This record gives sequence, C-alpha cells and structure tokens, in this order.
Amino acid sequence: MKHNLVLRFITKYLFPVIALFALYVQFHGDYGPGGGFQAGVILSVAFILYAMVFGMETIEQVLPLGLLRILASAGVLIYSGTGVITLLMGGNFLDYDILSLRPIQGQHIGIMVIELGVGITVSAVMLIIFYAFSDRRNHD
Amino acid sequence: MIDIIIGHYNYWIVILLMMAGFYTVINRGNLIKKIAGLNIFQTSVFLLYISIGYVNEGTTPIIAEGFTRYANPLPHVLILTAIVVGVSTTALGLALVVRIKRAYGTIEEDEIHDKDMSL
Amino acid sequence: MIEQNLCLLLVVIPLIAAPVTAMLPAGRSPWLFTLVITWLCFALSIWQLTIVLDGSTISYELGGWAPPWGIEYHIDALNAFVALIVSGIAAITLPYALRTVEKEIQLQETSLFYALFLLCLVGLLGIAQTGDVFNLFVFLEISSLSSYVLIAMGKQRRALTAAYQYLIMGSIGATFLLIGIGLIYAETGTLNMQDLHQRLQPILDHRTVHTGFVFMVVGIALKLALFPLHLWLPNAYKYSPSAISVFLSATATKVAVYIMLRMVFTVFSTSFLKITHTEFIFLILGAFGVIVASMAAIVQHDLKRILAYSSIAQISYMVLGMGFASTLGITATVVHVFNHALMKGALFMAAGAIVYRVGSSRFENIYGIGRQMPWTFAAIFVSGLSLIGIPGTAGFISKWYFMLAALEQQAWLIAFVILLGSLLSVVYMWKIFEALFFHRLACTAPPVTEAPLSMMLPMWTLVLANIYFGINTELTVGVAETAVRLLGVTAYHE
Amino acid sequence: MSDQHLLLLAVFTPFAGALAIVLFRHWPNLRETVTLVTAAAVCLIVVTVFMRFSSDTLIAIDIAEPLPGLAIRFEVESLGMLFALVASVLWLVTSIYAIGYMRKHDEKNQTRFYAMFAIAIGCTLGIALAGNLFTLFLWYEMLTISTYPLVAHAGNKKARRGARTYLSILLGTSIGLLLPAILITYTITGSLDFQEGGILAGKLDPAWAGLLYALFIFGIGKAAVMPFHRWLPAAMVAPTPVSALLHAVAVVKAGVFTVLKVTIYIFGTDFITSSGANDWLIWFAGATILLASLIAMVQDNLKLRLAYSTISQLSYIVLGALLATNMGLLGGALHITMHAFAKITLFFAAGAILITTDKSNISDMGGLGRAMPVTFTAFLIGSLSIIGLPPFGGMWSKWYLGMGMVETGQWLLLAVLLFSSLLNIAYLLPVPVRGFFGKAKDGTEYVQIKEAPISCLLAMVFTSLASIVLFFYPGPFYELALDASGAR
Amino acid sequence: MLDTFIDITLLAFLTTTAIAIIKVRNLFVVIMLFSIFSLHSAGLFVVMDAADVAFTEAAVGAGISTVLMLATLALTKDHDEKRPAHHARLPLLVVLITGAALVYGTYDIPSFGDPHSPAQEHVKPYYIEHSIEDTGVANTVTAVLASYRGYDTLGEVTVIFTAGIGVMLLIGGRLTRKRNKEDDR
Repeated sequence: MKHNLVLRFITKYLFPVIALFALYVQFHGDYGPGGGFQAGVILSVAFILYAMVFGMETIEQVLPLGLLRILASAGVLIYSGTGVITLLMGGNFLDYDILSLRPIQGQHIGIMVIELGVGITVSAVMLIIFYAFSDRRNHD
Repeated sequence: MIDIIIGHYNYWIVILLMMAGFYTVINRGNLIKKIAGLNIFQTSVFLLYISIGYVNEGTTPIIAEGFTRYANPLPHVLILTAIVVGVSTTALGLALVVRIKRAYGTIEEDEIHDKDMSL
Repeated sequence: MIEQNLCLLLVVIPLIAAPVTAMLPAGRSPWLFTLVITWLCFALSIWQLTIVLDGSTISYELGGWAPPWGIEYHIDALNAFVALIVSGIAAITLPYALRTVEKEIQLQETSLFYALFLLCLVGLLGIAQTGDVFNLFVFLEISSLSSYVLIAMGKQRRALTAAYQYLIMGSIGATFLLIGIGLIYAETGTLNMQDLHQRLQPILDHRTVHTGFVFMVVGIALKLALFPLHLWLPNAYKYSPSAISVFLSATATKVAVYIMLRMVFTVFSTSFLKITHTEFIFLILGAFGVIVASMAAIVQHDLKRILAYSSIAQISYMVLGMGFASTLGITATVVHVFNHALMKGALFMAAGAIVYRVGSSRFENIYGIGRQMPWTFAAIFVSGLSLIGIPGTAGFISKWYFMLAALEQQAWLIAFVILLGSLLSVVYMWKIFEALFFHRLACTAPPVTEAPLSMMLPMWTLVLANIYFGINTELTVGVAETAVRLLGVTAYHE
Repeated sequence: MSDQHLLLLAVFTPFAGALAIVLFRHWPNLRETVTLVTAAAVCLIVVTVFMRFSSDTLIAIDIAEPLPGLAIRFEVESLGMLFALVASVLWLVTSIYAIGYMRKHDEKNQTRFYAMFAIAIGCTLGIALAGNLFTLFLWYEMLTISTYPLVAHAGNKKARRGARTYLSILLGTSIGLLLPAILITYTITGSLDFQEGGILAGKLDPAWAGLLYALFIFGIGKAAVMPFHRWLPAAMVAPTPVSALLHAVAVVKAGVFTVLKVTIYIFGTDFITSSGANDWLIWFAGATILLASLIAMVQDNLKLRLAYSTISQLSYIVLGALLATNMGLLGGALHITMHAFAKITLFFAAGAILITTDKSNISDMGGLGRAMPVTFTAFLIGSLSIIGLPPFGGMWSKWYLGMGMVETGQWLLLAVLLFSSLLNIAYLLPVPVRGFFGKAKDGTEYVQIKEAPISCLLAMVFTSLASIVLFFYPGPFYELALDASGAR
Repeated sequence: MLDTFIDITLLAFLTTTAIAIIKVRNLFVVIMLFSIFSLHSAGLFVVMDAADVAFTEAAVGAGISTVLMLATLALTKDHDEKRPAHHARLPLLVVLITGAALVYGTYDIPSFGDPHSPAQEHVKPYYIEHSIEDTGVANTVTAVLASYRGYDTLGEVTVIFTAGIGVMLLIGGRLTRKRNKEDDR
C-alpha cells in the first residue's frame, strides 16, 4: 500500500479529520452518544490507518512503545487520581460534587477528566496491541 | 399465545445466537475460530441485555424535550463495560494464539495435543 | 479520614500502584514497590477485619451515590476475612517471588510482571469487597485476565496452552455469570446485593430466577474448578511460574468459593436452596469431586500435579460444606477456605523451591531430593499432614467441622466420603513423602543444596501457621461463626 | 516446680532431647550420651510425678483449646501413671541396649534413629498422660507418624513396603474408624473428658453401644485385634531396639492402654455390661488370642514369632477390658507391665542373637545357647514369665484375668486362656531348649561366637531379673492397677 | 411496527450469519462473517434505542476485534480450519441443554419492551428523572457510566490496561523469549 499515491493523499487529509472527530466524540459524550472509550478507539484507528499507509516507523517515531506504555498507565492514574482528589477533598471516592462549589459543575469537571483518562488509556492500549500484532518478530 | 410470541421471539432468537456461539467455542478445534465463537457468544449476551432494557415506543435515553419514555440506560452502561471486557479478552486470547503458533507451529487443538503427548 | 475510606483504599491503593509499577524501570525496584504495597494492603485488611469482627458491617457509597443507584461496598466479617486471606497470601508470596521470578521471568519483563501481579490482587480484593453483582463481574475479569497472562509466563510451552484453555473456560464461566446476572436483573431491576436479596424473596419461585441462579452457579463453578468443570486447573497450576502457582492456588479458587457463598446465601437465601433442593446437587458434586480428584491425584507422577488435583478435592470439600446449608457446614467451609490457603500455599512454595533447584517437579527427576533439601521436605511433610488432617494441624480443624456437620444431619454417606477423602489424601501425600525422602536418589540428579532463605522463610511462616491455627482457632472459627451468622444461615434441625 | 509443669516436662523433655541429638549429630559419643541423659531425666521426672501422685489429688494442666470444649489437657491418673512408668523405665533400658546394638550392627542414619526414637517416646508419654480423648487421639496419631521413619529405617524396598503396611493400617483404622467413633461420642455427649463411670451412660441408646464400642476397639489398630493385626508383623523390618521398645511396649501398649481408657472412662464398665456392648466383641479378642498363637507356632523367623505372640498377648489385655469387671481390668492393667518386661527381654535376646551370629531363624539356632548362655537364659526367663508360671511376674496378670472370667462365668474364655498358655509353651520354649541342648544343622560347635556387647547383656539381665522381682514384689504397679480397675 | 419489522429482519440476518460461521471452514471468511455479525448487532442495538452501545459495538466488534483476528491470521498463516477428527456428541448436548434452560428461563421473563417490567420500574426511573439535576448530563448513559457507576468504568479502564500489559508481555514489541524445550511434558 505504501506506494499507492491515492491512498497516501487521502490518508494525509483523512488523518486530521478522524482525529478531530475523535475529539468531538470525546467531549460531546454529555449530549450525544460517545465518550472516552469510543473516542480512544477512533483516535487509535486514525494512527493505525496512518501507520498502515506510511509504515510503522513513521508512527513509532512519534509514539514509541515506551511512551504508549506511560500514556496507558497515565490514563488509569488520571482516572483513579480524580477519585483520590475527591477523597482528599473530603468526599467519597469519585464523588465529583466536591470538586467545585456547585455540584453540577463538579460533576462536569469530574466526568470530563475521567473520560479523558479513559480516552488516553484506550487509545494507547489499542496502539500497543496494534504494535504487538504487527511486530516483525512475530512474522516468522 | 400470540402475545407470548410477540413478547418473547426476541429472547428466543437471541438464545439461538448464544447457542450458535457457545457451540463454536466448545466444539471447534481451531484456536482462532474458538475466539470468534466466544465473541459471538458474548455479543448475543449483549443483545439479551439490551433487549431487557428496551421499551416499546421509547427513545434513546438522552433526555430531551418532548420525550417521556426512554429505554433503560443501565443495561447500556453494563454492556459498554462488557464490550470492553470482551475485546480485552479477545486481544489476550489472540496474543496467546500467536505464541502457541510460534511454539507449536499449529493452531489446531488436536495437533497441539499430539505434539505434547508425542514428546 | 483513612478509617472511613478503609475498605476502599484496600482496593484502590494496589489499583493505583499497578500502573506505577508498569512505569518503573526493570530490575528490583518493581519488586520492592510491590512488596511494600502488598504489605500495606495486608495491614489495611487486618485493620478492616478488626472493625467488623464484632459482627458489624461497613457500607461505603462509591461516588457518593446511595445504593441501589450507585455502587456500594458492603463489608461484613466474611468479606474482611477473604480480603485478609488474599492480601495476606500476596504479602507472604512476594518475598518468596523475588528469587523465583529472577530465575523464571526475563529481567526486562519484571516491571510488567509485577504490575500484572498487582492487577490480579486488585481484582481479587475488589471481588472480596464489593456489594454490587456487576461490579463483582468487572473485578472478576480483572483478576482473570491478569491470571491468564501470569500463567502463560511459565517457562515451558505448555504454559501457553494451559493459559489458553483457562482463558476459554474462564470466559465461558464469566459469560454464564453475565447471563445469570442479566436474568436476575430482568426480574428485579437492581444489581445491589442487599437490594437483590430483598426483591428476590417474593419471586423465588419464578422460573427466570431459577435459570438465572443456575447460570450464576455454573459460571462460578467454572472459576471454582468444581467437578466436573475442573479440567483447566491442573495444567494451569502446574505450568505457571512458581510464585504464581502459590498465589493463585491459595487465593483464586478461595475467592470463587466466596462468590458462591455470597450469591447463594446473601443474594438468594437458604430457603431458596431448600425450595429448589440445590443443596443436594452441591452435596453430590462435592462428594464426587472429593473422590474423583483424590483418585486422580494418586495416579499422578508429578509433585505440582498431585497438589493441583488435591486442590480440586479440597475445593469439593468446601462445596460439600455449602451443601449442608447449616451453621456447622458453612463454618467448616469458611474455616477450610482459610486453612487450605495456608497448607496449599506452603506446599506450592515447597514445590517451587524444588523446581527452583532441580528445574522440574516430576518424580523421576526429584527422587530422594528430600535428603538434600531437608527443610523443604520437612515443610512439605508438615503441611502434608495438615492436608491429611492429622490432629494438631489446621487441616484437622476443618475436617472436624465437616464431619460434625455431616453427623449432625445423619448424612452417613457424606461422612463416609469425607473420611474416604482423608484416607485417599494419606495415600497421595505418602506417595510424595516416599518419593522425596525414602526413594533412592534419581540417577540423573546433580547434587543440590537447600533453597535460599528468601524462599525458606515465607514457606516456614505458612508451615508454622498451619500448626498454630491447628492449636489456636479463636480467629478462624470465631470469624467463621460471625460470618455465617451474617449470611443468615441457621443451625440444622430435622 | 509445680506438679502440673512436671507433666509438661515429662512429655516435652524427649522432644528437647531429640533436638539436642540432631544438633550433636557429628559427635556420636556426645549424641548417645545425650540420649542416655534424656532417658534418665525423663525416667526421673516420671518417678517424681509418681512420688507426688496420689489417687485422690488431681494433677492436670490445659495448654490450649483448639476446639470449643476440647482442650489439649495433660492429667495423671493411676492407669496413665502405670503406663508412663513402664514406658520411661524401659526407654532407659532400651537406649542402653540400642547403643550397643546400633554400633555392633553399624546401622545407617543413627542420628535420625535416636531422634525419632526420643520423639516416639515423647508421644507415648503424651498418650499416657492425656487428659481427654481428644488429646489422646492427637498423640496417638503423632506416635504413628513418628514411628514410621523408624520402621522404614533400612530404606530398602522391603522396609518401605513393611512401613507402608504399618502406616496404612494404623492411619487407616484411626482415621476411618477411631475418628468417627470419637466424633460420634462428641456429637452425642458434647464432651470427650475422661470421667469415672464414663460419659456415654444414659446418653447413648444401648442398642448402638455395641456398634460404637466396636468402632473404638477396631479403630484402635495399635491394639492389633484381628483382622487389623497385619501391621505388627510388617513392622518387624525395623531394627530390633525399635521392635523391642515400640512393638513390645510403646506402640502396642499405647493401643491397649487406649482400649482400657475408653472402656473405663468413656463407656464405663457398668454401661458396657448393662448394654451388653461387649457380648460379641470378646469373641474377636478370644479368637485373636488363639489364632495369633497358632500362627506364631509355624513362624520360623524369631522376630515374626515374637510379633504374633505379642498380638495374642495384647488380646489378653483387650479381653480384660472387654470383660468390664474389676478383676479383668486389674489383670489387663497388670499385664501391660508384666508382658512389657517379659516381651522386651525376648526381643533383646533375639536382637543379641542377630547381631552376634547373624541368625534370625529358629531352626538355625541349635546349640547357640551353649555359646551365649546369658542371652538364652534371659530368653528362657522371659518365656516362662509370658507363659505365666510362678515365680515370674506374668503369672499375676493371667491369674487376675482368669479370676475375671470366673467372675463372669465365661468358662469358654477361661478355656481359651489356658489353652493359649499351653500354646505359649509350645512356641516359646523350643527356642531356649534347642539353644541349650540342640545341635547346629552342620553339627559344628560355636566356639568363636561370643556374647553380645556388654550394654546389650546388661539390658537383658535387668529386664529378666525384673520379671522375677515383679512376681515377689508387684508393689507399685499392683497398687496403680488396683486403683485404675476400681477393684480396691 | 416498522421497528419490529427491522428487528426481525436483522435477527434473521444474525441467525444466518451465526449458522454460516459454524459451517464455514475458511478462517478468513469466518472473520469477515463475524465482522458482519457484529455490524448487524450494532444495527439491532440502534433499533433497540442503544445508540452508545451500537457505536461501541461497531467500533470494537466490527473494527478492532476483526482487525486483531485478521492480524492473527496473517501471523499464523494457516487459513483453513482442519476438519476436527472426532465428531463430539457432548458439545452439542451441552449446548442444547443450555439453550433449553434459557428458553425455560424466558417463560416468565417480562415480555419484550414491556414498560412495566421491574427493570423499567425499579432503579431506572431515578436515572431518567434525576440525571440532569444530579450531574447536568443529558445523556443518561454517560451520566450512569461516568458518575453513578463511575467505579465500574474505572474497573473497565483497568481491564483494558491489563489487556495492554498482557499483550505486551505475551507478544509485546521488543521482548522475544526463549523457551526451554526440555521437560516439556
């Protein structure tokens, strides 16, 4: 596929679109269907498409496995961290009301943050899995 | 009688799908196909849950003006989680399949078994 | 601050620690970090137990949403006891793990390995703590997924097939559990255990409820390796890395037993058992399990395999205890959950020590090894006696209660099966003793030395615990009786 | 030092000794000194306890309570005192004997031997001083397990097979029959304490008493009532000191001791007689006496012959218990002592012959007596005591057993008793006779053969003399037996 | 009515696909069929007013899972399933029993779409009525997912994370493993 001009052309322009759509899904979850998980999947798909067309190397330069590993962990930490913060602020675990003076606002912040955590972990893990399955060493 | 069918046909077909998936898991000797079967099995269970959450003349549970009857969001949430669990399981299972292929040179259960016994 | 969030921290601390461990550089730091975390959990679980020991319960609303709308942690003596067992075994396993893992796992994989270990711990603790059936399912999956991989880390290639088989069986089990939960949900509209109990009582005769119950039980039975669904267990325990065999054999199935108790007696009720006569099914399966598994253990020629099969037999004992559905019976089960964790932990540690030195656990490679590793052999010997149920050891206490429960109901046949089980265990344990000590050395075996201290200390801690809890049963029996009272199980009467 | 702690000391000193023995494994002399010192110490302690002991003051101590209402309790009463005395005294003697034996025979793994030996004695004392059935059972099982390595000592295939039979029968009966019997007793009475007049009376339906009693009698495999006697001959693969002490004194006597305890303190003689629990069981004991004696006659291997003789002699004691009369119990209790001293002499002699001449078959022993007069004289005395002729201790126990049978009008049993005594003559006396007056197969005279090592001789002489002394002065043992049987 | 019609059609599609999957032996086809299966079920989810689930199922089932299976197929390189040597009766029996049990179980399950079933009347109403004022989120699914049952979602993220680590350990990138052949029985 690497030398198919059309594919390369389309992908170049499709990539930002997909990424943007991912962000939309990520933050629009409150009003329409979607949320961190779906967003994460879509984002990873964008990268996977890019990798398929322009080769793994291009992606691995941007997102080396080590970084993905850290991102995956970071996502979980963001989520559980939110819970810990609510604890420290004297509420129950993941009780977002405490995060702001107005419970509703607190909920907004909380949901936003944890969905972010979900998104990061999911996309990172999806890419990790993709790397693993497309690993040269497994083709033998 | 007829209303029983109306009220249950959905469940029954879903059960049929479950059986198909379950059968593929436990009868097939090919490791990849087992995983595929497992996915079908789980997907049909998801259908069961969503059927439980469904309500006639209802809408997607996104609160909006002019709607009063919504589907039950809880099963949806549970299934979102279950789907994630399912794909995680699939990923691990397939990773194992790759490793098994590398170690045994086959992904057919019978052949693997023979290889283990022949040693 | 800490005390009111105690039951939550017990799960969340390892949950936060896992990703941190995954980011640590390979080497000894992941091990050290995990060690600290597990001991912290152990301390917390002890604290938690002291709180609920008097029969009180802790309720914690996650996200501040009251049940049944939110998820609730509902801790009573039983939860705390299981949590104690899990975290205690984890804490005792880690010092042991250091050397075996260095030998069996590649250096650059250690941080991920220990991260997975923590995740497995998170899963098991989460199951032990939660009061919400679906939350239970989620954490069950966390522990299962991590244990599949941990088992696959074994050195031999059959570890892979064992892990795959376990993955398929485990996923089927989980899916069955999911179906069961779904059907019950359709009938009640709730997922909170206490709430479920309330709303199920009036509709205990609904066929949908019965089916849901059956699917739950079958699903759990798969995790429990209850005869005849036990086929995944022997390979899984044999081929997994030593530390993992120790941890899983001592905790995973125990937690499954806990789930069974919870579902049967808290979510449903003793009366439901009586209505549906499920207790007979438990009795029959348990009885067959005891005999068949013990027989299977006798014909094995591999130390770890014998231990694995004996695990299946011991689990069947616990199921028998449930089948009695009486105070004595459940007490026996709960006590045995604890004691069996002690004895199997010690036995698998000893087996791991032998594998560590010899590189194999098959008899023809380890004949007479006991004369070269006397302390390890002594450990196997004492905990073996405990497994048989010689008075003065923990095993005797559980056997005693099982027998009392059987005699109380004049279940002579079951009593006979229990005794027969002990006799069979004498046979296979003595097969081990003779092979390891009185048999002439394996011709191929190079001379070996005693296992390192870091493995010997945890092993002997458990061995001595086997004796201590055979002499002093205040903790085990005390907790068990409180837990059983809270399960709403009543003493047997004609 | 208070009396209760003396009990603990008595039980746990052997374990400490075992530890010391293991520590000094590299210096044989030191190791064996330790053995002797420990044996002497234990003997001393037990005697001290005996001095302070009187049947009306209770010496008891609980060390733990594993199960509700079931403490691990030590307590001394007449019967246990008697057993403890016999065991500890004979341990001292046997250790002296063993040292000579093991060195002459240069056995392997002597450290393991001495250590396990000490532990076995500790368990025996535990049984003797057990304060309730639960504790007794605990030590009973420990004794089985701790003696296993001694039986399997040689480590070769034959030894392992013998040890396997030994273990499977003893553990099998104890787990399969004794444990349920205990559990049933506990479920019925809610207690396992030893009480004058028993705890079952009035609680157990007499119809079932026979069955439960049978569970006990057969469950106590150490008493070797047929058909559960096979372990005793099987255990003869062990070195002679082991056979001597354990399978003439400690283990087997632990068995019959337990039978007596159960009879007196769990069932109570009155309950047994009233419920007729013993009606048919006595015939098992009687049959065992005769059959074992008959089998003994055809054994050519000396140790095996002694083993079967032991089986029949044990059933005397069991019979004494089953009669459930004061006289019977008295005879049984006395027989524990008398048979112990006599039988151990015989085993000592057999061992001495084995290590000096390497002969274990009676048919090869012609003329040996002229070469080893002391050994064979000792053997003769032992035999006579077992046969029960005056002036030897064995006579008393048989006398009272006979009385018991007369009391209860069991004439048939009396006949069995007398006939078996004749059989004793028939299978025991030929050995010394052949030894003194017979000839070797090849007619050679044994000039080069000397007596066994001095330590062995000392042991033999002591025990054989004791058999005689016990006739004229049964003293303490008689008193204790009298108390225990309630014949006073 | 239209709902019901679409519903039935999709169910029919699903059934045929499932049966086809059992029959077909070419793994590539199997995977494709599976992809179709989960697409159809996604459609069915839409019909049953579960937009989020449909979205996710489409992305995961038809997307990720399929890709993973194809990747595995590419790695393992044998595209045809061998005909199993044994024709096991037992699996069929087990499956039939399971199915029978389930049908038995549906006997007094609330009928499909019944607005007065327990599931519709116990916990659900609270979510519908209070999610706005509690969380200010119009999409109750998100509200429940992220707030009411946020802890489940934390568990879900942990599961994904576990899978990531697991795959890394098993076939993960830069670390290949040597396994010792001896004592492989």
